[in-house]
Amino acid sequence: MNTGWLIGTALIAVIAAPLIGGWLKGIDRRLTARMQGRWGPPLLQPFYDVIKLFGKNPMVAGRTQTVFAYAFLGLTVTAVVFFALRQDLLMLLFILFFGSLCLPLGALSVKSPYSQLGGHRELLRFLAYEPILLLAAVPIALKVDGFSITAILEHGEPLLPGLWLTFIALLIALAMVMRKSPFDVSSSEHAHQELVGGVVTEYSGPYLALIELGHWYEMVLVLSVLGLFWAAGSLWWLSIIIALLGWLVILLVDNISARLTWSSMLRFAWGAGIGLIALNIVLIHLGWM
Amino acid sequence: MARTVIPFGPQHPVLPEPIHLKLELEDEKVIGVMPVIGYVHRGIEKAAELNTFRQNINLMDRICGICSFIHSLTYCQGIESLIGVEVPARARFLRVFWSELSRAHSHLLWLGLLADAMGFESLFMQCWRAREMVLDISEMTAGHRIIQASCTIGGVRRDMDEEMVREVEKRLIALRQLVDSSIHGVFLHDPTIRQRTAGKGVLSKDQAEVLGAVGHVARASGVAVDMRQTGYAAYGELGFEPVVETGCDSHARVVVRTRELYQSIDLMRRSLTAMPDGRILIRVDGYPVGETVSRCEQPRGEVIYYLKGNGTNHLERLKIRTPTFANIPPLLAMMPGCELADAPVIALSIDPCISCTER
Amino acid sequence: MPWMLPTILRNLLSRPVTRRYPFDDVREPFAGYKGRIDFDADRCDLCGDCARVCPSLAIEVTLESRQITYDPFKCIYCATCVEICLPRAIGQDRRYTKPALSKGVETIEVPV
Amino acid sequence: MGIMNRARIKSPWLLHFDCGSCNGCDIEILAALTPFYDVERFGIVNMGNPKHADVLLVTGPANHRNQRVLSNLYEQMPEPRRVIVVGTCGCTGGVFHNCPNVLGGIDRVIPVDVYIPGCAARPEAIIDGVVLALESIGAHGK
Repeated sequence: MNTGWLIGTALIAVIAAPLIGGWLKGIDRRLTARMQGRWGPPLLQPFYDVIKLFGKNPMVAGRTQTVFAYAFLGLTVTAVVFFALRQDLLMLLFILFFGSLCLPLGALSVKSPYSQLGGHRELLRFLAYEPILLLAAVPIALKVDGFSITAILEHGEPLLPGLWLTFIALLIALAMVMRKSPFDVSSSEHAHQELVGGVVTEYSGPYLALIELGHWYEMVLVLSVLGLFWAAGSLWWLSIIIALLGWLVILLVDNISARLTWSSMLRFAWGAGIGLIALNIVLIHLGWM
Repeated sequence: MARTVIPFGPQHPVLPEPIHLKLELEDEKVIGVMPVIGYVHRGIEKAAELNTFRQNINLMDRICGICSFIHSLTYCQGIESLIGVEVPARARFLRVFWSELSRAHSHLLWLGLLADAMGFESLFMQCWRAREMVLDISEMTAGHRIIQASCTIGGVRRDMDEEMVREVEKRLIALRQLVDSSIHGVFLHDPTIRQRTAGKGVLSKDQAEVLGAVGHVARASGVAVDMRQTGYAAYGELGFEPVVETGCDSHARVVVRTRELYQSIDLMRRSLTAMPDGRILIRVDGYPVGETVSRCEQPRGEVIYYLKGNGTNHLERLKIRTPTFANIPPLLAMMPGCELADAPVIALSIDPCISCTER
Repeated sequence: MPWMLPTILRNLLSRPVTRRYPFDDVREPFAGYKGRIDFDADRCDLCGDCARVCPSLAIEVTLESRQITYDPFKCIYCATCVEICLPRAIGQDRRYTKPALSKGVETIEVPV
Repeated sequence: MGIMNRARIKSPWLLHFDCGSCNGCDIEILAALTPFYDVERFGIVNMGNPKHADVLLVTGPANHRNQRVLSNLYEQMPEPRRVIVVGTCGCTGGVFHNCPNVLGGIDRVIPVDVYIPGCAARPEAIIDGVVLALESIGAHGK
């Protein structure tokens, strides 16, 4: 692989990821509407929303806040580039973590009580899902002898049969990343909750659009990580199907559950998510998986 | 985190009505609540003295859009007792029908809003889908989707013919099936809903009696108080047993309301079958003299009207005590000690109707 | 958690119930719906009953100029005027009044 | 500005404020979001946050207390924005015309773009009103 080819993939990833993410978001909203017996918005609705937001007059509560919005987008894009360049999985997760951290920091930098509480809830959400994401790298690394994505791709056989417990744990984490019920404590796309918009309460217009773009990158990235579970071997297209299936399961669960409080969310994430991964690690060590 | 005060409302997506609650928080724990009211106050009681007592019927309909029929019913019953009129039997049964229709509408609305406050959008949509069937019946029989405005002094304003009764019957059966298949079971058994409501907002039986809770708040705490037991309109002839639960928490309130929903559908069907033929409206001459108290059961509890007439076209005084007003002290007793995330659910569990309360 | 699942799947597999309002599948208002108020100037005898009973003072009847002024933005469509009108000069359509960019009143001239 | 205008018309986010109405119009606004009317078909989402909203839906007559809240909300909304009044009492005061605490229509407090009459306004009328407001956005471009 030469440098030009690598830069090309990275560029394609940076351009394609928001397109795929926005489109997935559109399907998400359409499917959710259909599950509720409604007609639903057009598939391109998320793009209309973002374009419209870019055209609104910016209203800024604090200069720092805008910096954090840019940082969130920038770091998430960097993480996507890392994925496209097949870099270290652990490194990628840490960059993603730093990117996401910008949101509560931005929320905490203004004085609005809703924003403040949203920031706190967001931090609790990190506390719930970041350990799962980071720990999930461990059983993968045990399987493929290394943390790099290249190693996973060059591993001869698919990971899913040996790591399905980790896969389920990652699904839980993905529901939290996507802010779906029952884990939408800090903010939700419907904004019908006690915190109104949560962390994004004080963002408006173009800055909200930046954050939305960042979310699309984030979602594509986490779905790609799910896809890695079948990326090796000849049937590589199955990885896309598996990622989409995982995403569908999350949509279904979103529609059949109420929002949990943050304490039950934390208990569930740490109990079930980390428990599953730990069990997986133990089973790998025993050689049963 | 130190002590903070969260302004909850007046504009807030969970509570569409403007009430301002100052929630005093310690971390995420609510330690004090301070309601600030007055955002919906219009001065209806004063306006009722300026209007003629017949114009007031339409004003009473619009005290609250959700229990509008029962407001005008209570008002009309008060005026009828002041003038001394006996309402025809058919009108009394039709009054029961529309009362129960607005109760079914209100209960479905509330169940949906509660689901929405818990982030359960799909259940919210299901409840409102069922509610739309109730609204269709309302539009067909009374001519308007929510403000039926079909009650008047001396009877009701609209009659129903055979064909319409059959059509309504058919729609009620369909409504019952929809509630059965997709609403009742979820509210009763879904673990996430149980987790958000069970044990939250506890109001013991003693507290309910001492603080004077009414409606489903009292009945969920085991106090069997329901104005329909007094047998106004045609409730006496139809036979009525209040729904009582002893859970004392938000989940018990949900259960009371889902059971009352079935009861309402049942009462509607029975009132349509038992309805005698005859006139629906009699001519009322004369002006209200003297004073009276009129009491009815609203979806949210007992409403009390005090009317004082002086023999002219205008009332001398009209005083309204709405159920939410009686339920605010119990709410203030439930709130302290809860988590912020539970605050809207508990506040909604008494089904606050601010526009009734502030008038 | 699984209690909502059958409903969700049923909704997903069947056609949405949405009445796609401006396009098709629209449900017309029922026959007795309290919609627009129409005045029949030929029948009116200018008695002014409608203006007296109107709870929101949306109707004004001027005897001298033989005019009725009706404000659809004050009207609450309660149909009290329709019921009180002896010569049946006031009718109610089942279509509702359309939204507008500005408020205005309707003036009805009553012929001699 | 072709694509921007198109996006603006396709994605109006609502802010709903109950300015002292009887709840009738409020529940009709909510009913417009639910399966039978589903305004999300037009990209309309009910946002609880004035900073995210494009269209302010106001119900009910203004009174002495909530007029400050109303103008505060209006000021927090970024341009371009539209104000729609839902219901007779918000247009002129309607049945509350002689209530002592009522100021009258919403247009006494903030500029109003579209009036939707009806007591309570039907969801169909609310959809018509929003479409009318969007057409005015399309015509002016801001």
